[in-house]
Amino acid sequence: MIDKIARSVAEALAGIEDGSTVLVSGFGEAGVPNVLVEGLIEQGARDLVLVNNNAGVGRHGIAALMAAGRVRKMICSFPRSVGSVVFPELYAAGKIELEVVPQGTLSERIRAGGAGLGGFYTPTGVGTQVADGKDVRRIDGKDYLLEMPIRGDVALVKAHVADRFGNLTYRKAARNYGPSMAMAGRRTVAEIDEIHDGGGLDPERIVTPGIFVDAVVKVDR
Amino acid sequence: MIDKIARSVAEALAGIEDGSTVLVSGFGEAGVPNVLVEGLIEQGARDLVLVNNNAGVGRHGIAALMAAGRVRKMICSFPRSVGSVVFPELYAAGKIELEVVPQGTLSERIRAGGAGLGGFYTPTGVGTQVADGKDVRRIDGKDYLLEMPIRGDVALVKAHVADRFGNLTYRKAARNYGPSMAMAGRRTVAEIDEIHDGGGLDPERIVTPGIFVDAVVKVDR
Amino acid sequence: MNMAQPLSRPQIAWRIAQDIPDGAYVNLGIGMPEMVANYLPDDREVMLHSENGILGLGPSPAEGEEDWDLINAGKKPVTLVEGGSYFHHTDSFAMVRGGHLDLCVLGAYQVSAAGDLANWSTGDESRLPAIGGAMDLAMGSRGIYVMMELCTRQGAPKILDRCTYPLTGQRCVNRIYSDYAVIDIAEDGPAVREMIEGIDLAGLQAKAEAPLRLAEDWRTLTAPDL
Amino acid sequence: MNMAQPLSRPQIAWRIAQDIPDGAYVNLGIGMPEMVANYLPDDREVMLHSENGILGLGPSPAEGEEDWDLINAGKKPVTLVEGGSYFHHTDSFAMVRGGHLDLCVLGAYQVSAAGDLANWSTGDESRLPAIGGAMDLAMGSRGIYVMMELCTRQGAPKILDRCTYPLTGQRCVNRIYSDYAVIDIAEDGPAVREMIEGIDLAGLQAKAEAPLRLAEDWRTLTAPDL
Repeated sequence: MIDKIARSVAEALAGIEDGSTVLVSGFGEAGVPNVLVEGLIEQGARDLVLVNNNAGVGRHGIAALMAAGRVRKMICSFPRSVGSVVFPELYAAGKIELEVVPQGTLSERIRAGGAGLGGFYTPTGVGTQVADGKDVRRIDGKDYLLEMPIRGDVALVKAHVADRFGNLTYRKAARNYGPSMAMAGRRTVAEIDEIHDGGGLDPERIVTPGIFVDAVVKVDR
Repeated sequence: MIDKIARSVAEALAGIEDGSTVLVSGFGEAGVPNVLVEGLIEQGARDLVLVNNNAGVGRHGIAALMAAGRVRKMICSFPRSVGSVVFPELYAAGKIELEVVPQGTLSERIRAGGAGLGGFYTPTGVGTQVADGKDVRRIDGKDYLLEMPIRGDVALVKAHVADRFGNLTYRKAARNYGPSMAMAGRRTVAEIDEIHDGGGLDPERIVTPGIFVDAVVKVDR
Repeated sequence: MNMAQPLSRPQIAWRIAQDIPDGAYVNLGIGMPEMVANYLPDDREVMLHSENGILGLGPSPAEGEEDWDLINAGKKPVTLVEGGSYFHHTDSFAMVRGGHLDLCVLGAYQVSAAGDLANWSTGDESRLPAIGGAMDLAMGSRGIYVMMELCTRQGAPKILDRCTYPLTGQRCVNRIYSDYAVIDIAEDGPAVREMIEGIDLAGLQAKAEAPLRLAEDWRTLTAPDL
Repeated sequence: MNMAQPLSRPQIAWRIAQDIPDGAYVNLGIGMPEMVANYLPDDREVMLHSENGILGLGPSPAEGEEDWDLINAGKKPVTLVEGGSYFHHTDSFAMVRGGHLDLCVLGAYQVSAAGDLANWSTGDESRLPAIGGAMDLAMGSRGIYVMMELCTRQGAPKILDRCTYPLTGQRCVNRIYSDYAVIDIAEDGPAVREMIEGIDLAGLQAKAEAPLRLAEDWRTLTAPDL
């Protein structure tokens, strides 16, 4: 029988290794798997490559993970958020690497990882610093950059409702990076608000099919 | 005010030009916009490049379009369906071109067209006839083929329910190529079973946002 | 001679809003461009896009009604209008890059005569590099309107022969709405479509490095008091 | 000497079904492999994938209950099990190509010693070329099981040193389930894991061009009468 509902955060996060690439969903405060990120601090894996839209705010969540010295490299789109304090300090001190990626390219690279593609050509960033060192190819009279896929050893996503099959729905704009990151994680763990009683979710409403999800953990909202 | 509900098939299909690339959704009998395809025969455009999973069955639908001599080239994945009669005749007589594409590559190429990408690297077809004449690139120790996007001048898709904003839901496996083709059509027309009364569809249930849709036509199911 | 009275930011926003057609799909960049939403004429239905997966942004919620799962790209709480939809980030940028947005209104540090845009970095190495969605929006939208003052606070022109800051996108800007003028980036360079009362081409040129010309059908730029 | 009694197709399907673990995500290719679904043990929950956008294929509907919006990749009406989902074609092949399926069972014209698969074309120029989803499945699934008879109806071997028909995929086959034997494609070539009573390695080798070897822990291949 398929039952992806984990009894604890620790169970869901067991086995994450040092050096892992960890995808963390969320944009602003929407769709951030805060409890899973706290669990990752507990879990203890270090030397991580973290992929997130931003680079943390305040001293909680991924900022706390960075403050704990667990993150070797940050791949993100916008590390300069209001209230971001930990990352700028570490970066200025040369204690963390940074790869800045245009937002659409970042999510497309994650999708490409999940979809088994080797890379893709995008017009975004042509003629800018983003193009430095990248293959440029003229296709149909227009220039494109070659961008490479991102796969996560682990994806931590925040969803709304899950069933025992790992099928997920999201809530409003908290969907953001969740569906693409869920596809791209070799192991995907979802933090959810609610477990759907009575079997499977409405198949027409499912946003992330359970095939992409390894474990779900219900948390108090 | 946004109102994409067309009063007739003819209105929805007005202006399709000779030489257009036309994407037509459907897999088997599921998700085929039969009424729109009949309308396209009426409309009269010729010298078309048609993109569909198959190459028609019987003498109706896209087979009728081909029988009427309107199709210059067929891009599809599986032209050898049971009951396919018109295409094989035309192809044997040298009256129609054929480009056969692996099914996943076909839908990914259509998505790439809709997503503004210049192409992508896929492992599908490496070391096969499909690779002939294509760029092969070794990425992370594995070979990939470069595949190019497909955009449609027109996309004809079959959906289930629409609202006046052009938002679409689909029914079961009739979804198939609809969402990707809707993205990839410069003009996208959807044939639907039902118009949603009272404003917008539930935003969490929408599969194709109205931005991808230019006109919807209700037909009798 | 009248001293020319430049438009305020709300007035620039109002002016842009008048040019957004009924039924358009539009992304309003974070910051100044967000003000455009306040001035969309009531008789037009415009669908506002947000990079984080929303079509159909509505006005800010009443205090106490905020839903932090419903925020815009600037991370401020918003609402959803009838006909709006949610989708994931990758689909959202497929909309952007695939040319599905009719218009995008962006702020700018600099715009070149050829329509190059610089709006993400001043090249200041002491600041963290942060791109966000700007490059995708610049390269993907069918039309790019820039909303800015003609000069920096220090009085330096922002319409240049060539951008000196790192680029966001090449040859992407279609039109600039500014405090003194509305300027098209035409094939042959910037062409003034509208300018406010009390200034002339020479006066405008003093505020731009790149050579400007007057469009044949240029008009006076006006906006209500706001 | 007993005359070896080869397995029937239902028996091969049964044998494969025993090797599909609880909770697996599996694609059963059109045709013969579809029979595997009939023999999945009742105590296992296996999610069957269909290329046209379904996870959780259930049994055929009762006559008169067919829903032609719910068909499988072979275009036959199916049902959906609890926990199943619908998604679009591109997402469906993202599952396939992205390595999300645990197993795919495919038919084959030929398999090479290195695990190359030929199952889409016999190279007959008079037939229309038709690929379908076979190449994506062959290259994308984590495990590829082939279901076939060891020889063609004309008695020609199908396990070859090199495929002579156009390839579907290179080095993709992990195991062959056949009427006489279960054969792994190991690093060093085909290794017999199981063979039916009444045949020996020499007897199997007579039905294959590529050299076979016996796995150390080989067993007798049995299946119930079906």
